[in-house]
Amino acid sequence: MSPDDLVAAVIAIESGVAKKDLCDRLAVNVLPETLLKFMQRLHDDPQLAFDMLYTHTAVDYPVENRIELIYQLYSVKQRHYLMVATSVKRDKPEISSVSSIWRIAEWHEREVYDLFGVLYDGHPDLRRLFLDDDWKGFPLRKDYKDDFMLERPE
Amino acid sequence: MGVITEKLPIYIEPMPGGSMVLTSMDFMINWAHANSLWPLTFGTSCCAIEVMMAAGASNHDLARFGAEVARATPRQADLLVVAGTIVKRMAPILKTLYAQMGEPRYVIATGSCAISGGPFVFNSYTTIRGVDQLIPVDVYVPGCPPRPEAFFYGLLTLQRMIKEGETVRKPGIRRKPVMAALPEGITIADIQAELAALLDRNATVNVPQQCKERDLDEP
Amino acid sequence: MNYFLVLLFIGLTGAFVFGGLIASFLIAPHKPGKVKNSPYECGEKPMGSAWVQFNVGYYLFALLFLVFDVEAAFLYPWAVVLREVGVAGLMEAGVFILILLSALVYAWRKGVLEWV
Amino acid sequence: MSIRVTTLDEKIHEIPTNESPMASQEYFVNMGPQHPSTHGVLRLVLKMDGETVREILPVLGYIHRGIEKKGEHIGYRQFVHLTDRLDYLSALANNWAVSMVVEKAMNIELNDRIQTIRTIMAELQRIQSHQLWWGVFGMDLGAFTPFLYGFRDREKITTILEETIGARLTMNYIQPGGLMFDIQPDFAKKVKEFISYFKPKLEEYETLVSNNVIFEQRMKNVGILDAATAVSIGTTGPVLRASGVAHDLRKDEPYGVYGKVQFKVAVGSVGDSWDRYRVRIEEMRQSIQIVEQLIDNIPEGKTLVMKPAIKIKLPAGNYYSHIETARGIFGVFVVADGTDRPYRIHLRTPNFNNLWAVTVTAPGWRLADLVTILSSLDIVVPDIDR
Repeated sequence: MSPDDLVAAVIAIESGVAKKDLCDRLAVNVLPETLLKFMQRLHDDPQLAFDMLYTHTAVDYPVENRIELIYQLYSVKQRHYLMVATSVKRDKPEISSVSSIWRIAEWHEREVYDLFGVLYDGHPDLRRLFLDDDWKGFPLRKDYKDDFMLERPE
Repeated sequence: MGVITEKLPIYIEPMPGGSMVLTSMDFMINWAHANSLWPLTFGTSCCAIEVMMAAGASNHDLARFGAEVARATPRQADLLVVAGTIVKRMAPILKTLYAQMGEPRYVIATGSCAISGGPFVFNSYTTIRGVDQLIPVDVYVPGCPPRPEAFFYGLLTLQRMIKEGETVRKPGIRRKPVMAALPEGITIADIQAELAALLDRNATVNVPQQCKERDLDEP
Repeated sequence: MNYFLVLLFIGLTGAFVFGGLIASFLIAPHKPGKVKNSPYECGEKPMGSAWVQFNVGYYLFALLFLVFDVEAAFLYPWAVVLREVGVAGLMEAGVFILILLSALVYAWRKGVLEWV
Repeated sequence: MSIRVTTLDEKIHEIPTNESPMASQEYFVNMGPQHPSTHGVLRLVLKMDGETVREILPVLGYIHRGIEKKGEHIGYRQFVHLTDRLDYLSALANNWAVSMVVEKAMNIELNDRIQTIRTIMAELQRIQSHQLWWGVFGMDLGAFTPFLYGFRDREKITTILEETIGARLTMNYIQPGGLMFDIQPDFAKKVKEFISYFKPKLEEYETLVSNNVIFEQRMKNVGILDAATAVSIGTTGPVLRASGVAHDLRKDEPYGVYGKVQFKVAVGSVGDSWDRYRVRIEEMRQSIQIVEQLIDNIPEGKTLVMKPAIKIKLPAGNYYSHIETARGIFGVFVVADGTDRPYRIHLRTPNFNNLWAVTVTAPGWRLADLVTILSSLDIVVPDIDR
């Protein structure tokens, strides 16, 4: 499947899907509410067959008050790659978990919760992955302050 | 490989059936401790490969110094080699392991992560900056990772440290042989004086003046 | 038959064993601590208690091993004096081994050796 | 909407410890951070019934240094040296991945010499990494000799690499825009000497471990990871290929000079520890073949096509590129905002996904088999925690 009709097929799935610009690979933006259904289609559709989730991470934009969630998908059968991005608000970061589709999502999502504070609905075992359970704050947020961390003297 | 010749403080007593070696108990115990340090397998990151495994393997043989028996439990180990970064979550575990080791226990902090936090000093919310905040450290081996030979030099320094100072009545009190590493005739005062002189003389680099001093013609 | 040598032998072994223990008790430093005495579990605080019901197979295996270890211990002195006791001694040892072999077959049939 | 945040202790109490058929109680035990066979500080909370593992709960974070947070405060060239400390057994491949992201973002054209040297170095490091894995794998299964054999041959490659790169472990050699140094004049001769030395030694590895019936029985049908689960868990590298999925970036997305080189992708069938073992041994042979094809005709040219400016500024945008390391796909995802420091840098590390294959394959096996499975997955823990 050539890239542009892959994007066309992907955009045709859901209403709020749009091509994401400024990316060196194929990427689409999705509305947070329709994410789970959209991902389920991507996984089940034999034409797309995105059966591997390379990685799931997040990017914090405090200025625009949103946390962007990045899903990087790959299809081992069709050998094509797609990046799906969606955004949640910073103060109420909740989104549905895709761990029912790909098992590895369960642990990537735990890492994103641990470092960004994004809550996943329907996640079987949501808890901190790297830090202690009683750790205050989410370190990878841009406004994370910590008296233990040394800033480099400029 | 040159045999390590040390002045052995022993006195040979000729006896009818042969001769008997008399020596002080401290020396015998320290000699036994020093030449059979059993390290605990405790490698957290990159230094573990270089300092624990490569040094213990066939090419740089740790067995030459009697320390190749790497024990897994702290009960049977008397040398804790901290090889790698210690983060906040690992700190209580390192303290528990150190506490659970038998009494004549020694610690070598290898790698700049164990000495001062290494490349993760700035902007890291978990890295402990230096293991000596957690446990008493005997020998520091700098490097990132230090070469196996550097680790051997640290081990030999620890062995000299054990043989020189420790006595059975006051376990755990050892003299650091840093002074012993100075060549004869050089004292700390000389070094400080030289450093002070160096600092103000070389505050600026004046190439033309140094070329004239060494009467090199101008480039 | 003077038994002095046997007494000397017992004395030497006793001295050797208890000498080592006493010397280490006198010389080695003793600093028991709360953390040092807690069971070692890879550095973590120990979880749960060790007093737990576990498989009965371990106990039976240990018993079988004990039986055959003792059997080997008995065969050593027999092997030393084999020449003097001649064929009669051989027959007795054969019966001794046969009895223990039947014990093994019985245990095998009962399924002790099957590991769950 | 059921969002419930739990803690580790709650999770442990939730797992039911039921009576097992032999009326023996199940109990929890720590295969904790300091353990000879976890290759680093990985803690596994095991629910055991006698000797059989019923459930595994990996606990991470014992070497989490926050490299991604640090990445937001240093430049791209400085970030290259941090990737050595992640998977320190394929440091060159990690450096290559970061350099590739920067080069693609600034679309820098590299000449053939740089690409060839990078490919040779990456393949030498793959052999070196598999040698260490083979040695430690033997030691985990109880045989100390493979450890000594593996390291004896590994030191030979370390010396060759050290002559050119100057470092034994943390290479920091492949930088954005080319290489730090040019290769030594007798580099090709030394590599050829090593290859002729190592080929019979590889046969020696086979006779020592592969044809040894004890090892075979300890590995055959132990920890089977079928293809569907392997893909769903996102495992990559030898672990995925052993399950029968031939996904190798060197063939699917050729980079460097992999397009111009003939080599086969080693693929297993069942996906047990034996297949993972065979795939890695076969990969060593393929890597030797690749190096042989490249070592004789390294093209001439400069080894640095970009002025080594400290300030590399990437145009704003999201960039992602990945590379096939000895353990799987190492991906670097950069969100750049035009300054000389990345706005956000995320590392897709192979060991993170390969580790979770243990939670799927090991329950039901005995503790000794768990060690075999864990060692056959070839985990490097700082790569997981970052």
